[in-house]
This record gives sequence, C-alpha cells and structure tokens, in this order.
Amino acid sequence: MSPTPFLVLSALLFSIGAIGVLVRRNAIVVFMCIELMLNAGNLAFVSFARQVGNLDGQVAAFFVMVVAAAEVVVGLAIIVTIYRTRRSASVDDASLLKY
Amino acid sequence: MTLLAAPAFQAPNLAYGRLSPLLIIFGVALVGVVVEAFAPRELRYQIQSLLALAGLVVAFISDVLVASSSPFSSSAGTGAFGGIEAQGAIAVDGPAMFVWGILLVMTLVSVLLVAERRLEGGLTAFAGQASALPGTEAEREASARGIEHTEVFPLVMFAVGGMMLFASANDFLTMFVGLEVFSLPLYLLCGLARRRRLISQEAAMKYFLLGAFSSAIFVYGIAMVYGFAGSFTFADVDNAISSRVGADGLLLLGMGLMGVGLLFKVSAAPFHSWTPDVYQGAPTAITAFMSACTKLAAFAALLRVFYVALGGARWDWQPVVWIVAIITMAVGSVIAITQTDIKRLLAYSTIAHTGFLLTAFAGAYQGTIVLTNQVSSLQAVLFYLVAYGFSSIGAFAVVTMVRDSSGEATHLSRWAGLGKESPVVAGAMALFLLSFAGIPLTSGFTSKWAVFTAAWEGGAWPLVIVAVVMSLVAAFFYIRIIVLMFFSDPVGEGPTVVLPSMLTSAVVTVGAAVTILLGVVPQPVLELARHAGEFVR
Amino acid sequence: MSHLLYLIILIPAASSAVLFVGGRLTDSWGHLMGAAAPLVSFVLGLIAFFQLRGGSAPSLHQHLWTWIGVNSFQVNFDLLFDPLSALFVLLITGVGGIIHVYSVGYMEHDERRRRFFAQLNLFVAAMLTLVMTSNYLAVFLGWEGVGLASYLLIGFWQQRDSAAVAAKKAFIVNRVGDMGMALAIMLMFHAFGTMSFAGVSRGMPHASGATATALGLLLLLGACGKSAQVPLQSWLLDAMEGPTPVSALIHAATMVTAGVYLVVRSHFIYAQSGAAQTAVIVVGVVTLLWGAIIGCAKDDIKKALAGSTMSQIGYMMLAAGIGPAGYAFAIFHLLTHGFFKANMFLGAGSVMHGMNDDVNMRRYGGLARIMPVTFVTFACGYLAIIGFPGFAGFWSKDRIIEAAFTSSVVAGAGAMIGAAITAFYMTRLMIMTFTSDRRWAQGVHPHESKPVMTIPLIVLAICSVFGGFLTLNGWIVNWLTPVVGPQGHHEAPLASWLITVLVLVMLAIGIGLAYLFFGRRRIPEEQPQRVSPVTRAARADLYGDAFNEAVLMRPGQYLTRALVFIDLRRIDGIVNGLAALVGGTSGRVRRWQTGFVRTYALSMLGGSALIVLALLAVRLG
Amino acid sequence: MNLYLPIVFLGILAAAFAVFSVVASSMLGPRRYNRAKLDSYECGIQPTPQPVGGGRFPVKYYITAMMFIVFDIEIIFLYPWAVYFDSMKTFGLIEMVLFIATVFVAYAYVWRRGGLEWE
Repeated sequence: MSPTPFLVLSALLFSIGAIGVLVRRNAIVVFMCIELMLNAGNLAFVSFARQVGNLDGQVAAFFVMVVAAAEVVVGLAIIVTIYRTRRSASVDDASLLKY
Repeated sequence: MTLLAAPAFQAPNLAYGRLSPLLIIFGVALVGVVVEAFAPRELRYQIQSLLALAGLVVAFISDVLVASSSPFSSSAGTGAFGGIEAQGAIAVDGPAMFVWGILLVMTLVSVLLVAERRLEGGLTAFAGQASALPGTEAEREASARGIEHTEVFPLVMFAVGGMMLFASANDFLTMFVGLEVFSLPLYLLCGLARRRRLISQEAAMKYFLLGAFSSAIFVYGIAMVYGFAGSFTFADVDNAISSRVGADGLLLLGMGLMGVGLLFKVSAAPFHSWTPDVYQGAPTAITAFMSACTKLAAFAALLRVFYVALGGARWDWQPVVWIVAIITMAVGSVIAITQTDIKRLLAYSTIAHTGFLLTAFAGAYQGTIVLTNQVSSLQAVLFYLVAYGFSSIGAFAVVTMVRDSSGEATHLSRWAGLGKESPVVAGAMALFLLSFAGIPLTSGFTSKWAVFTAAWEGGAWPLVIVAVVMSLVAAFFYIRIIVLMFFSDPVGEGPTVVLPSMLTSAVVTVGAAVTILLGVVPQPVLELARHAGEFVR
Repeated sequence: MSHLLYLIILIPAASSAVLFVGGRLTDSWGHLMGAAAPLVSFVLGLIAFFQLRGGSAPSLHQHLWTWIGVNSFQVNFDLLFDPLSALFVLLITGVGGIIHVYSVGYMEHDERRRRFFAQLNLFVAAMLTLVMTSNYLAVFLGWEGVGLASYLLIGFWQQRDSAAVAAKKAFIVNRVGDMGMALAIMLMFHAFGTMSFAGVSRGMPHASGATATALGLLLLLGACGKSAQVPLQSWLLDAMEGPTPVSALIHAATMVTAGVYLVVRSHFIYAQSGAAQTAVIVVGVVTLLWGAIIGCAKDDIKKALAGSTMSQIGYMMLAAGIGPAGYAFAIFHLLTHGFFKANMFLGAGSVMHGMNDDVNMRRYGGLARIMPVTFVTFACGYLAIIGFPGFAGFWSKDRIIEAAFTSSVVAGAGAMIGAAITAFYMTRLMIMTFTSDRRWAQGVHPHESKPVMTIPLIVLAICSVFGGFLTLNGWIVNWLTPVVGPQGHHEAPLASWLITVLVLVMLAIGIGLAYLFFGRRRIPEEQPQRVSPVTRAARADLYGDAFNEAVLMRPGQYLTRALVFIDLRRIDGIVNGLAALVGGTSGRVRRWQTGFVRTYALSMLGGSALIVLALLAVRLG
Repeated sequence: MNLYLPIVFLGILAAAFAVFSVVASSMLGPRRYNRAKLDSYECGIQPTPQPVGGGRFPVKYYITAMMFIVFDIEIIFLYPWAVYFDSMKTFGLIEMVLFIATVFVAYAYVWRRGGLEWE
C-alpha cells in the first residue's frame, strides 16, 4: 500500500505542532507541540522505511524517541525552575532579554 | 513483512583506535557523573576540574596520534585523507581531526574560565543550587555552605563530545544524535548563572524551546531526505542526487528544513534571534564556550552536509545561501551599532561573523577547482573559526573581570574610562575588538582575508563586496568601544577590574597571544588547515 | 644597513607602545622619548639614504617574515627602501621629528601630553610602514594604522563635541577610501595571484584594460580618501579640530601625502589605463581650484591653511596623473610643500599661542612687530607657497604647471589660475595677520613663543627657502628615474620661459588684488555680510556639505525619520547622515528582537518557509 | 512544474488544516473556564500550594515522571537486541552490557542525589 496517506498525516501533525508553538503561551504546551513535531518526523520515518524497504527509518524512529525523552527531562527541569522563580509558566512573561 | 526482513547479522568492526578521542571524552564525562554520585562534596571541585582538564589533554594527544597515523584514503578526491569509520557513521578525515583538535583546545581554555573561583570570592560563577529560589534563605544558605554545581564539568564534557560527534558525523542520524548530545547540556549550562538568575533561566528556556523547535524541523528535513534517497549515509544521498533517482521535491523540502536546523546552530539570520538573548543571559564562561566551540562544530557539520551529501545539488542551494549570508551580515553589523550591553553587542558581532563565514560557504570554492596556491572554502572557514574562537573566548574572559557590586558590569556605560582603571585589561580587550574589526596584524584580518578570497575565487565576488562594506560598518562600533574605554571619563565611581586567579589571566593571555600570532604569522595554522585537506566522501 | 631597516619603523612604534602601556610612570620623561624617537629614525633614514646613494643597488630590501604563505602563494612582509621610499622616510621622520619637538612646547600645559606623544609616534610608525613595505597588503596595514591614529589625534580634545564629530567624520570618510583600497587589493590578487609591487607590475602588461581601469579607479578612490581630494575632501577642514601640531603633521608630513604616494607607487597600473590617468588629472585640477577658492574666504587661519593644503595636494595629484612626465615633480612638490606647510602651520600655532588660541584672523593684525621670529619664518613659508622666484615652491609648482601644459591646455590653465588664487588668499592671510592694524580682542597680550617652538620654525623656514635646490640639474628627476621610469621629452605648446613669465604675472595679479582688497582698506572685525555670491559660497566650503546634505543626507534623513522617530536636527553632512541612517535603521530593527520566544519561533518558521520556497523558485526559475 | 505541485499542495493543505483546526476550536469550542483550567499546569491537577517565601517546592511528580521516561525509553533498545540476540553472539552481549552500564551511571547519580526518595 502507498505511504502517501501516512505522509500527509505526518505533514498535518507537523504543521499543527508548528502552529501550536506559535500560538500557545504555556511553556509546557509549547514543548508538547514540539514533541508533536518530532513524532510527525517519526511517522514520516517509518512510512518512508516502508516505502524504500529498509530498516533504517524504523531505527531512526527509535533514536528520535530516545532523544525526545532526554529532551523532555531537560526541558521539564528548566521549565519547572523558571516556573518556581516567576510563579508562571507563560513564555510571554519571560521577556527581560530583548532589543 | 518479508519486505523488511533484515539481512543476516555480521558484527561490525569498530576501529576503536581511530575513534579514541571521542570515546575518551565521553568516558571522562561518564566518570564525572560517577564522581558526582560518590565523591564527597568538598573534593568534587578539585576532582572534576582536574578530571576534565586531564581528559581533554589526553583526548587531544590521541587525536594528534590518530591524525599523524592516518593514511591517505584512496577513495577520496583532492588531498583528502583519513577514512569512514564505525560502519559509515563517522568520518575520521582531515577536517574532522582538525576540528576535533581545535575543539579540544578551545574547550580546555573555556574550562579554565569555568573553573575560575576568585572572581566570585571563592566560588564558581555557577549557581550553588539551581533548585533553590533566587534571593531566598535556601540560596543564601547554599552559597554560605559553599555548595557548587560541579556537574558543570561533566556537562561541558558531554557538550564537547557531542560537538565532536556532530562535526564528524557521516550520516544524518548520527548527526542528529550529536546535535542533541551537545545541545541538551548547553541548555542546562545556560541556566546555571550564580548572579542574575532570572535572565539566566530565561535564556535557558528560550534557548531550549527554540533549540528543540529547530531540531524538530531538522528531524523532519532528515525524514524528507531519507524518503528521497532511501538512506542516511551522505555518500548514498550524493549518489541518489547525481543519479537523479527519487522524488526531487522531497530533496528540496528536506534540504531546506535541514538547512534551517544547521543555520540555527550557526546563528544565521533569520534564525539568529536566540543568539543575543542567550549570550547575554548565560554565564559568561559558557557564552565564551558557545561562541567558540558551537560555531566551529556547527560550521564543520554545515559544510560537510552541503558539500559532501548535497554537493550535487549545489545549484539549488547556493543562491539561497547567498541571500542568507547577506541578511546575516546586515542584521549583525547594523543592529550591533545601537547595543548598550557588551555581551549582547558581542552576540551581534558573532552573527555578523557568521555572515562573513557564509560568504566563503556560498562561494563553495572546493574540490578540484582549487588552485594549488590557494585555500579552499573549507580551509578558509576552518582557519577563520580558529582565529575567531580564541579572540572571542579572550573577549568574554575580559568581560568576566570587569565587575561592580552586582557582579559583572556588562552595560557599556560602565566600561567608560576602563583604560585609566586598568590599561592592560583594556588593552587586551582593544586587541580583541580590533581583531573582530579585521584591522591588519591581527588574526581577524588574515582570517577575513582568507575567507573573502575563497569566496571571490568561488565566484561570489558580489558577496565579497557586500561583506567589505559591512565590515566597515562593523569596524565603526568596535572602534567606538575602544574610544569609550580609553578616551572618555568614567561615570560615577567607574568600573573596577577584579584581579582574577591564574586561570582567567591565562585565558586572556592565550587569547591575546593567538590573536597576534595568527595576525603576524598565520602561516603554520593555514598550512595545517590546508593539510587537513577536504572531506572524505 | 639593509638589515637594520626595520628599526626605522620599530623605534617610533616601540616608543608609542611604551607610552601607552607605561601610563603615568612615563609622564615625567615620556614626551622627551616621544620627541626623540622620530629623530633617531631620521638619522637611520639618512644612513640608509646615503648607502642607497653610494651603493650601486637600485634599492635596499629586508625580508622580515612571511606574513601569509601557502605553497607558492606568498605575502612577504618585506621592507623596501628605494629612492621613492627614501624621500618619504626622510620627509616623515625629519619634518615629523621637528613637529614633535615643537609639540613639547605646544602641549606643555595639557595634562594628557604623554598620550598625545604616544599617538603621534603611532601615527609616524604607521606612515613609515605605509611607505616602506613592498606589497599592497602591507601598505594597507599602514593605511589602516594611519586612519586609526588620525582618528585618535583629531578627536584628541574629545571633551569638545565638535572634535568628536570631526574625528568620526574623518574616520568614516577614510573608511570609504579604504573600501576602494581593499577591493583593489582583492582584484589584484584575483588577477595576478600576488600583491607585491614587483609581481603586479610584472603582471600588469598582460592584464585586460578593464582590470587596469578598475584597479586605477579603486586606488584613486583610496587616494582621494586619504589625501582629501574631491569628492572625499569634506573631512579635512573639520580635522582642524585637532591640536595644531596634529594639523601640521597630517597636512605636511604624513596622512594627506599617502594618496600621492599610492598613485606614484602604482605608476605601472596607471600606465596601462588612460582613463584612470585622466580621472586622476580631473580630480587634481578640480581639487586644486576647489581648495584655493575655499581658502580665500576663511577667516579661521587654520581653515585657510587647510584649504591651501587641499589645493596643493591637488597640484601633486595633477602632476601624478600626467604620468612619467609628472611623477618626479609630484614628489618634488610634495617635499617642498611638506617644508613650507609645516612651517606655516606651526607658525599659525605660535600665533594662536600668543592670541589665547583665538583662530579668527579678523581679530589679529599687526603681529609682525610683536612676533618677529614667527613673522619672518611665516613669510618664508608664504613666499614659498605662492611660488616667489627662488623659493622652494617656485621651482616645484612651476615644473608642475609646465608639465600640465604638455598633457592638456585646460589642466595647465587651471593650474595657472590656481597659482593666482593661491597668491591672493595667502597674501590676504599675511595682511590680516601680520601687517594690518591691530584688532585684538580685550585682554589679549600677544607675545613671541618660547625657543622650543621658534627654533623648529627657523629650521623649517630655511628648508622652505632652499628646498627648491633639490631640483638643481634635475637631481630629483634622475634620483627617481629607477622607480618611475625615464621622464621622456614632451613638447609643451608654449615655451617654458613663457610659462614661467605667465605664472609670475598671475602671481603679481593675485598679490595685487589682495593688496587692493585688504591692504588698503580697514579690515572689519565682523564678517561683512553683503558679499558676492562667490565669497558666500566659498565661506560655506563651496556648499560641499550643503551638497552632501541635499543629495545624500536629506534622503537618508527622510528614510531614517520614516524608520525612527528621533530628532535629526543635529545631523549635518553626509557622514552623520549615513551614520544616522544606519543608526536609525539599527534602532528600528533591534525592536524586532521583542524578547518573546514565540516571535522568534515565528521568524524561524517564516524563514524556513521562505528558504524552501526559494529552493523551489531556484529550481523552477 | 507539475512535478512540484504535490509539495506545494501538501504544504498548503497542511497549513490550512492546522490554522483551520486552531481557529475552529477557538470558535466552536465552549468556554467554560474554571480555576483548574486557568491554572498554569494544564494537566488538571491542582498545583501543590507554594510555601510563602518560596522554600523547597515539591517537584516529586515531575522528577518521577522524568525518571520513568528515561529508564522506560532505554528499554526500546532491548527489543531489537533481544530479537537478534542469538545471531549477535558475544558482540551483542558486550555492547548491551556497555549500554546498560552507561544507563546505570545515570541511575547511580539519581539514586545518590536522592532522586528516588519520595519524602
């Protein structure tokens, strides 16, 4: 079967994630949107693996997942810290650095 | 599922010797984590710093050994030597080993900055306890008990390891892993400043969110290219392009998105916006480390991807890179003029330098067309990054020494009359600024010269003209700071230059020495860069 | 000696470094060392000079080190001491040294005198590098150094706002010139793969005409910047904000002569491109008239002299543009000009010293009796510059005018008229300052300056009297032949004696008119307002800045105003116009850095979309 | 040109859908705000009350979550390894031991630093 539908889906997921990054204020949610984009990548990987017929794509999906997990850890740590100092996880509140 | 039935397994043969520099660094980093876990608190600082320095030195030695023992590979084209290791995952070739060596040295220098303790009165410049809230009892207690985050050292080691992997990766997957391995520690390090916790944490968050965003885009680009070529290895992608198989659209899409991921790391406009904020917010030692090492690693990777894997599609990406280069130079040089914070100003200057480097990259003067008596784009870029890296580390080292009651005095107005306060420090800073401005007899001039000639020979002479104009604009604000330091009277009680320990002094000395040496006798390093040759395909 | 050439540069450089780093420690003796350094270099220069004269070798070389060297491509940092360099070295160190000595007295009461000397030494060192190296890249090094040092020196009294502005103006205008220079070097490397004088001159004959013209024009642009030639002349008058010794140094010995040096040094390039040569001649003629006219209307003694410098350099450029027939005379006039201009600037400084630093000539008058030494020496300079028979200027300027006629009658006529105007405004200056009745402000008690200042004046005066003898039986021409090639014989449309007579007539006319206007009547203390349009134009620097304003700054201003809502009334002239344009743009653009992560993300996403689309466009287009 | 139409079309489609979904949800979706929703962490639970003057902040949940993710993800690599174990012989064993050891280093750090204590 053709991978095209999966690719379309992954493109949709990617765009939703990207738009989400732009429109959401809560750091956690922004971060979730980024994870969504990564998973869109994963979907593309596996569907292409299916298409070209080798395992590389699936392995790549594994790696991306692991990296995403590591990113979650670091990200949560940073966001929690900044939440505790500022009492807010809104990315718009953190704008001391500008111009 | 027969389609996906994998071939029979044969154990890969890993040339551990060739990969030793990488393995040593990662090993040391892991040991550092173990030390954190088991060593008593009061010993950690000494153990960690010595461990890190020792690891870097050993890794550097092994890198030199590997380089000196590498045969010229038959497969490669012009003067390339070394080979592909680890089942085609890592290219241990001339440029890679050159970048490794430079990365290790520059990290060594940065680690000296990180380990500086006298400026903060016996403690490092990093938060005693990142989890304690700023200005609370917990924090005061932490700093009173002399608690320090010695995790900083393992984090730096992981970062440099990731950079080495990133710069030598020979397939996209390895490259992505390397990217993350050096990014994640940096995100954390940015948030660990002891003073000005709020902006430090803000910088960490911005860097993290934007970095993650860019790497997501990067991953999607990889997926597209994989869909186009059916493989992650650069060589295969190159073949796919030259043999014109596969859907071209996927290639263009992937090329674009991957380019974004890489251009973000080298902070090229319009993907530069994180740079000023992060450079200003991060602990200055880390800023120095990033400005020198991240740039080097990222540029090495950028050139490798676009010259080796996507070289066949050069006619597609070259014009785009031209545009990006022009925008980057303009943004960096112009915005820097109205900056009032020294760290921020240096951040914009680093953006401008990225633009100058991109001119050589866009020239793509490489391979067989290089005349025997000239440097190729790759070699010019490497040389430039060596020169820039040391000047930049030195400049930030000076920034750590100019302080007032609230820590580093980074506002430019506090720098007025620094020349009277301490001629030597101000003189060193002036030297670095002149080098950034590309005044002759400093490394900045020779490196700019190398880059511009490479670009010109590559046919990008309009870019060179723009670059020359832009460097005039840039020169103006560098000179402005020099005048500010030497020829205007201090406001208020004026800045104070805190006497640092041996470590920071050593860093400034090294920076100044390299800046002058590469300006006066650049030949040895140029020769080294030339000897590094081209990428192995 | 040839292995000691580097000392000539090293000594001033080292002294400057010591003074900069040494700080207050050197306050007590710093100025003495600073003044001694160029004199030592001068002695060394003399030794080298006589060795060059005695020896059979056409030039002395010293290979210091290989600056940039990859395989066969080399940029050596070599010193070259050939007849041309020799003359410059002697001029720079000699006149420069005298100016240093003079400064010891002039800057006596300035608490930052040590730093002043550090910068003077740096200036001299940079200029020496410029004239003593053997390839363009190294020349560029000195070029930049001179620009930097002049920037620091002009802005030396930075507490004055005007000084800071003037320094900025000088710096930026010079950077425009430097850009031309830098591009020329790039082009050279691209065309010949080398940047040494020898290599380029070898390659030149095979280069295409376009390349030659481009090189010539780019170098001319650089020369215009440093030598304050039209259209890059605007910084010179403002540069008077610096201390008077600096003006003397810039105008007589160093900075402005660099452009002429560059053109003469690059004779092999101009030999290949008639267009470039013509451009040089045009620039020269325009500038020599331009500067002379400005000089007529200035009441500020220094500005009047500045105008004269501009016009004298114009003469040199003209001569250099003529080609082999003129090179020697260009250098010859450069030398004599170095003498008498330094002489007059230092004289002006001495006058200002006596008049409480008042520069307005309308409040001078009758100083001849009070300052005899200054007056006599200044008079020598005056006679020299107007080209009074027997004095230095007479020989050099006369030759140039003669040569100009051989190339084109227009150029010759222009040069001749310039001579008349020169005579006019210099006479005016003399009358207003020394002879006419006293118009001093209250509480001003003029007095002769101290020996440390008058002795340099005397020395320079002697030079400006006898400097002309360099040309006896064509010594200077023969001396320079190995560098710029034989002069060849050119038939002038007029007999040379006739030209000389004509020049003298012009001279008489100029002096006579000046006497009529200023010698006979009483000179008003205030600038008369009901004056001819010409005068008014000249007072406004021939609307040079106004022109810049109309053509370059106004649009810049509007653009800026469109970009930033800041008040731009302070802005005057192209430089600040452009600066404000850039600054304004910057001030506007930096607002894009809003500090909001989501904005950054948006720019990234937009950027990536654009990149992908651009890739598609490239592929399709 | 038509070769690239799909790409362009795909991009347009994706973007359109994303914008549409966001807009639609904002327009159609009912707005019933309650404290929990407006509160910072949008995961439903009440944030743990802050001690005044900001002392220690119980981040237990998040720490535990992080631990879980990390160690859970490592398992991913055990699956393909297990499938192939027979054919990989000792090489596979060594590699996996190295891998586990590396993970264990992190584990040791967490453990020593008290990441595993609930109170």
